[in-house]
Amino acid sequence: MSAITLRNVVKRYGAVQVVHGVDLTIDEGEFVVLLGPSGCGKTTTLRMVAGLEDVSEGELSIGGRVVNNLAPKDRGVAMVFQNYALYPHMTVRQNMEFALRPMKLEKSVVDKRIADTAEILGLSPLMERRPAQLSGGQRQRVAMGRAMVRTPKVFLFDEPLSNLDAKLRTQVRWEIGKLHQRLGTTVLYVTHDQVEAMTLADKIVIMRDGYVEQVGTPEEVFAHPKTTFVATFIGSPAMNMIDGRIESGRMVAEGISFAIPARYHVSEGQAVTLGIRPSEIKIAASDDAGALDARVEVTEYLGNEALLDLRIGRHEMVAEVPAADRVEPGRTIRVRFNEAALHLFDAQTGKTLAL
Amino acid sequence: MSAITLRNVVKRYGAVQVVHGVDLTIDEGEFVVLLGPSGCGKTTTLRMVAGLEDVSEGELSIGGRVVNNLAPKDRGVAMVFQNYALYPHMTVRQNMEFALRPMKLEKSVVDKRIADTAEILGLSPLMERRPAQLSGGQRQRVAMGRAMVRTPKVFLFDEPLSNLDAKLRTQVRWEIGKLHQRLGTTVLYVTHDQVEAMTLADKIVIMRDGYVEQVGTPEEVFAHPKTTFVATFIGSPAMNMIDGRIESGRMVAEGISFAIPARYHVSEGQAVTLGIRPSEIKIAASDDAGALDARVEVTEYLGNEALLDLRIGRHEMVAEVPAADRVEPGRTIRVRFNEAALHLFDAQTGKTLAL
Amino acid sequence: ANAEKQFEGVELKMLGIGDTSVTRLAPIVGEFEELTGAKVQIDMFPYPGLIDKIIIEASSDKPSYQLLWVDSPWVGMLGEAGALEDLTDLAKRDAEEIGLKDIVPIQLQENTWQGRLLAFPASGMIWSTNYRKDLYENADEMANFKAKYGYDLAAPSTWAQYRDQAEFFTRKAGDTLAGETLEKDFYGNAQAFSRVAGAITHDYFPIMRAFGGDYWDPGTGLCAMTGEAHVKAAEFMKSLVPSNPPDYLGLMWDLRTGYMERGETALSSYWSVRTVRLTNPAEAMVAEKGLVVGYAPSPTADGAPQPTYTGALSFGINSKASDKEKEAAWAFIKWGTSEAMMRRFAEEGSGVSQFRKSILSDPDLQAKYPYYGVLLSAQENAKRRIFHPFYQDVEENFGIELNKYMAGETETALEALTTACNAVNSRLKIFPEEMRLRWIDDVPADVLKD
Amino acid sequence: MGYIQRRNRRIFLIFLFPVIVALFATTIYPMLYAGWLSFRNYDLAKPFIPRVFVGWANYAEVLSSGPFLHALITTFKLMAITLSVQLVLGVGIALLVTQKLRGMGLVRTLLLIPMMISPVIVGLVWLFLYFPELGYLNYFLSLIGLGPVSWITSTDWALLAIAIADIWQWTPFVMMGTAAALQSLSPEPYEAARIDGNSRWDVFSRVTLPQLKPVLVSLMFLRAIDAFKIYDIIFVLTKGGPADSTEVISLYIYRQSFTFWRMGVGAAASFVSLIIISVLITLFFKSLQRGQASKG
Amino acid sequence: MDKPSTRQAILVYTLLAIILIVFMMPIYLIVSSSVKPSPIMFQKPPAFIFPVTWEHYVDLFTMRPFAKFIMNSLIVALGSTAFSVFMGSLGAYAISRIRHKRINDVAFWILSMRMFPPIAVVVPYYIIFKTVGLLDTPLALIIVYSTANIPLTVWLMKGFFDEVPTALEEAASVDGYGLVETFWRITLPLAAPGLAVSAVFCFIFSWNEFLFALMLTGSEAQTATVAVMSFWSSDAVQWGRIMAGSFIILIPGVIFVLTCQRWLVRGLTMGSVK
Ligand SMILES: Nc1ncnc2c1ncn2[C@@H]1O[C@H](COP(=O)(O)OP(=O)(O)OP(=O)(O)O)[C@@H](O)[C@H]1O
Ligand SMILES: Nc1ncnc2c1ncn2[C@@H]1O[C@H](COP(=O)(O)OP(=O)(O)OP(=O)(O)O)[C@@H](O)[C@H]1O
Ligand SMILES: [Mg+2]
Ligand SMILES: [Mg+2]
Repeated sequence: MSAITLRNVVKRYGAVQVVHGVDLTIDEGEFVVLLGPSGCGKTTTLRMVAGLEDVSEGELSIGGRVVNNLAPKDRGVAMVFQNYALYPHMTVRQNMEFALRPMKLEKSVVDKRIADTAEILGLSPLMERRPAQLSGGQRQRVAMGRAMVRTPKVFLFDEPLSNLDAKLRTQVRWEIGKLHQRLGTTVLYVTHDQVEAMTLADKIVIMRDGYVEQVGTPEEVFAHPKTTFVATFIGSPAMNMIDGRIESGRMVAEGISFAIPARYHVSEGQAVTLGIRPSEIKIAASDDAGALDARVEVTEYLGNEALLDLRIGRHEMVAEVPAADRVEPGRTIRVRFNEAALHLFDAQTGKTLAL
Repeated sequence: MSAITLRNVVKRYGAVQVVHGVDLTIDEGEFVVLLGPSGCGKTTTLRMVAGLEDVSEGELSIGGRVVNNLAPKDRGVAMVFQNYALYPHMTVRQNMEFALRPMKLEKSVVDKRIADTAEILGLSPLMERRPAQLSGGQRQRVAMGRAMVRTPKVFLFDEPLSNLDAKLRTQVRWEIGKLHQRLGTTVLYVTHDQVEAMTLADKIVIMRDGYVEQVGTPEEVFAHPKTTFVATFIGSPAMNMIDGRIESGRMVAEGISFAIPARYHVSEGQAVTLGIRPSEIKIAASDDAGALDARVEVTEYLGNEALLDLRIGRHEMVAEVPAADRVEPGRTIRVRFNEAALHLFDAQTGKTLAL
Repeated sequence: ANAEKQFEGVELKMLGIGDTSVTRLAPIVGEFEELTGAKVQIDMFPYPGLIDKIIIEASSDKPSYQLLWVDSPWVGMLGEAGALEDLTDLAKRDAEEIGLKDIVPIQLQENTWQGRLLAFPASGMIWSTNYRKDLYENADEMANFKAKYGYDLAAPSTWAQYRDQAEFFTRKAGDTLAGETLEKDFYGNAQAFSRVAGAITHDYFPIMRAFGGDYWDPGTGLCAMTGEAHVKAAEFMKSLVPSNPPDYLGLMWDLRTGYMERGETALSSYWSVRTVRLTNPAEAMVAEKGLVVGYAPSPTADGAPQPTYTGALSFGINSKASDKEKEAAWAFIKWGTSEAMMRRFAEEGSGVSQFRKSILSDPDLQAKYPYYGVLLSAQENAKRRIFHPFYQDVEENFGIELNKYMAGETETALEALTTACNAVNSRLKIFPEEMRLRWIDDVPADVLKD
Repeated sequence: MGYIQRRNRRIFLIFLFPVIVALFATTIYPMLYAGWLSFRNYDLAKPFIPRVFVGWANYAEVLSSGPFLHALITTFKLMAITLSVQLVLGVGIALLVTQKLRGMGLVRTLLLIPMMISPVIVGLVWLFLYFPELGYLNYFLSLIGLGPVSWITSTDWALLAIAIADIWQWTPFVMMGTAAALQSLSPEPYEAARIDGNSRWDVFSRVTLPQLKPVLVSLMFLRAIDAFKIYDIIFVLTKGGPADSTEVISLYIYRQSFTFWRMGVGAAASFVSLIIISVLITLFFKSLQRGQASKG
Repeated sequence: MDKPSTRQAILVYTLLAIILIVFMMPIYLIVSSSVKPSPIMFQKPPAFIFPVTWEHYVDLFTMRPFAKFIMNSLIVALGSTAFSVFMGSLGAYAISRIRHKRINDVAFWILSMRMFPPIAVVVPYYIIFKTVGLLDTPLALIIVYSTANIPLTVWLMKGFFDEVPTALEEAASVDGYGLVETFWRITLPLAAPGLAVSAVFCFIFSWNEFLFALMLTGSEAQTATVAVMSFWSSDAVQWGRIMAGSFIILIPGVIFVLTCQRWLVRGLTMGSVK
């Protein structure tokens, strides 16, 4: 019984409202990632769930029980903080023990739980060290260990990887994923890193300015973004966006025009925004009639791939091509958009035009 | 006249030698990146060039002049520090002014230089703010601005982007690149982030434990790593490595065997290490005879691509495939290594076997 | 023996000072307990701040201290406040035992308020002059002096002579003194001009009295120290400045006596409590150096014998103590100030400043303490010091104003004296004249009447 | 009420309330008593004087009295000297002892000792040094051909002599705080300045000093509070003299209360001085902070 | 701030040597005078080699129950330190954590307790302690000193508590700890350097105080400082004994400096940067 439900949850600081009526259901055992740019209210939402902030309005329940006024310690949640919040004056073992003390378990049980958790996280050789003597990744694991020993019903993570360097981040990300698979606990995970969100989440909640923008599986939010915000926020390099207009059933932007895939509903003359991911812009043969002329402004070599900054007519776009196919800056090439992968949004509302 | 030459440069702290006889030539106007894992001596090398550390042995010259004993201020270099080293109590303008004071320029000249630099870096609206009121990226630009106003012959950067989040990092990286193109100043740039190195460098210097491991263009170090260290260090996810042996002109590792590309020189019975990048492991048709059986252990969806953790015989490998081709964990597929992209190293020395 | 321990179980505490009047007694209170069964505890505090403690103690209803150490000028203040037990009857009752007749009478008068004996002397002081006898007897110096001033060099009997001699003996380093070349400056006299604890007034008042002045206007009971005599006395004192050490403004008692004790001044008048040190090589270099000190009564205006200036460091009983405690306290005072005890102190070594005729006139002791003679004879004709309830106001105001005058911050002596007098009078004026007059009336001590 | 709000209330009740109660309980009686006294003609030594209510008379007397104003001015003079010298000297020494040289830890430790000494003993020790004729200070000065100076016995020098003793005792405090602050400054800006070639003075006055400012302000805040109350050293050294050259507020209050026994006047003077010091200190430091904020 | 060159080093050492001599001279004076025979106490030039005498120390302990007075000083100083640091920490924590517009007023009120001239409250304290029978007991001094020490502790500790990340407390509260336990087990241990600094300052102040100790004690609770000063009598200042006593009084302070220097230094900035 560890489903989490937010019903029209609002958070105000004084007169400022920072979370606007969030509705969200997290099923038992689900791994949900709250994703969004800085300041959008992710942490605030998470902290309300943890009980570290009061809910200004609405209802928050965990396992079917309304917990609005419950103290954090009575909610049965465990939290991993952004900068770990390890107790610097305690060893790894003491950090874990400390988290277990309130449960008043027998010493043997405590020891066993700690040993097991340490084993899982590969912390066994580090038990007598203090946080200051650990590397970033090790600290991260201790923070998780401290949350895990309590075998909580709900795990909350607040940007647990943001302090790690790229390599470590990948590694710890894997560990978190594996852990979730193994324990099956409900997880609410805050990040603004989309790679984390994509690889870990069962369900991604994309927030923006205190509102929920889209909820869906990683595939859904990547392949079917509901808004231009989601479309540009997910995916790196960001999706190219072009403003245009529907003319005679085609989407037309200065110098370019496309057929409209069937899954979009448009009306004639409508102002629309067209989106295309850099990887869906392909280099075409020089005699390809349907292709466009593109001048390469900058080439960035990334090893496997290369990024080309293109100027197509009056539009600036980025294309991602295999490194082998890269061209020198200054040259003009022909490119073709993968029309099946086009996205169309209403230019006013930014909402998708997909049916 | 701003070429930099290091001839057998050694740095010792007391009895500990941390830089072991580095030889390096940086041509005028070149953008050279020092790349390597933490603690390998990048910062130390840079600081010796700046004059912030004494050179223990060897010769360091800038613009043809030996500068071993020259004070930092007389070397005509400007440095951008890892955490910016902005004066926290001064405004952006004051920070720049302060860097110019020793030149004793006329007020009008100072003002013009600052205004020009601010313009280039887009700092003009921020001139009266203090560092604490700036975002990370803005601070970064101020740090660069402070270095730029002095129009130095040589720019030194020490991990200038490591404090930025991913998005900002991309953006500032571009700015640095553009700036170099525009000013044509000699740049020595320290990082441990390979994307930065690949995209910015004319020449990458890969360091390890105080030794230079390889010097070359980004393409060279990526495509032709001279050692297993360079091979695994460059490229993400890292190159897969398999230990094997040369038997009857083929490379054999438990359960797998490959023909040896002509560019390698091997001797029969030699212990070798084989390297293959994840992107060079392709999913093969199920009836492909030359392919290998691989069990998918974990799948990570990244949007455009997906990473597959494979078990091939007794070997664990990672493959990078288009997201559309990804498979569920648990299934067994057939894969084929792109034999043209194999790398072969001597198992003992870790050196490439390429001719 | 049991019968004797009449104060078994009584505990006495004395609010005392770390002074010879007390320190010699403190270690042997066990002997008193032996005798009487009363436990005595003497708390010693620094002189600065002691009176504060006594007043605060006196102002509370339940006493912490049964015995109070009293500097005699406080008697008026403490007496008018009713803080001290009247010892008259007790002293009369035990006159025989304590040898009341043996005590220099002025020392008893010194401790009275409105005729009542409020404290019993433990150390008797007199203001007297000490001089470098060896210089005064040096032939060269005698001749030079005679040549310059026209009379023989001898201990000064008038203040005019005192100034002559002070001036005469003031020499710079390099000058000759008694045939020897001086390594450092030598001063004619050392007087305390410091305002701290009214030190300057202790030097000023004897001069002022000698010049014929008095503290109070006998008609109104107000401060009268603005008269011609007072001004002259102040001006005279200022005229001593050139022959005083350069630090005269800060010279406190001990600093000033130090000059005499080291033999660095020719003349110095001060309280006899420190005179004793001049006879003890351990305390005074002058004795160690073998220089001879002469002792003389304080000078007067005209050379004729004049009432001199006294003081006493005494023990009093807290009026709020219980009767039993008072009895025990009285027994302790008797014990601690008895002839036997005082003689013991005198024989032990430097001793306290004596107040018993039998001791001061003892030839053996006189040999040991050459100043005993002066101490005894001077007190015969002595007059007590100021004893007014507003004594502290007088001392403090005059201390500051005279100090300012000596420092040159106030132009004239009259101005300084007037300011000080006004400050005192501003507080006195609110009282009825009859009361003020009573305060200045030195009623003869009851105990001295037969 | 939400949990966090409840928690805030509990922090107040459990943590702050007991402190307020304890402080209140231990100070309320003395404060009220002093307040009551300040409106009364109360002579502790002379119970026969009627202890009547006199309204604001004591305050009026204090505020119009020359000696009080004189004491106030003297106090501020002393504060100005001691605080400024302690600041300059403290920062200067801190700069020296934070150099990366051997033995600096020991030097720092030694230099802290004066701070640990009882102020009355500091007074005594300096008395020992200042003594007219006897004191060693003049002797040492004479060795280098100076003096003698009538340290505590001339109206020209006495206040300075007090100041020197106070400076001796409290410079280490400023030094300690500044040294700590210096060590916590990040080294990079200094390296940047080295590369840029800024002069030492430039770096000190424009980089170091501004960054030290918050710490210095805070140190001076504590010093100012205590300097305004300075008593022990003067009590021992000069008792306010010679003349009235070192008579500070505390001594004025002391004299009124314990020499003239005018407790009412003393109490009134205490409240006047409390108000003056708290107003001045808040104004001064608020303005400093505002200066900082407006720039920020 | 780089390593100074040799020339700079020489300059620094020279300056420091001068400063050390100036600052240490009075200390040397205390030490040397405490073992100097009285007659040569003021001898000039000062004797650096002289027959060392212990008589002042002997006098100190025989003419006064000095050992007992030291004990009193210790009891009073430790008592007040413990109480002040305890109370002050509580208050500082609340002031650091409570977000309320009046909290600064409370803080200022607490600090103003330290600004009141002590002389003005001597008599009221005397009266109240006399009434409740606390006069001449260590408890009286403990209470009085605490009124000055608590504000100082609040001032110092607030800075330390501000530095303890609230995330740690939140972590504990999510782990199941209440307010007090979190404070006791997490916040307080982490502010330990602050406790050390506050304790040192409280101890030193209480140990050294003179005015209240003089007024509020008699033979029972008299402290060492007053006892030393009592060698300043009406007719003489007993320098040897005073210096011997001063030296003894100096010892705890010096021990504190030696042991806590690092914490002191760290503590002071952390506390005061805010
Ligand atoms: N105590 C507060 N008072 C007022 N506004 C606050 C407070 N705490 C947060 N906010 C505001 O609420 C908004 C949401 O903050 P929150 O910390 O939830 O953002 P976030 O999504 O976690 O951002 P980040 O990725 O930067 O951590 C922000 O605009 C922030 O400024
Ligand atoms: N002052 C010093 N004394 C002794 N060893 C030092 C000192 N400074 C650096 N080192 C050592 O020298 C080696 C190289 O340090 P350096 O700072 O150059 O590494 P780096 O390559 O810049 O690493 P990073 O990526 O972590 O910044 C490290 O092992 C470090 O521990
Ligand atoms: Mg957040
Ligand atoms: Mg580095």
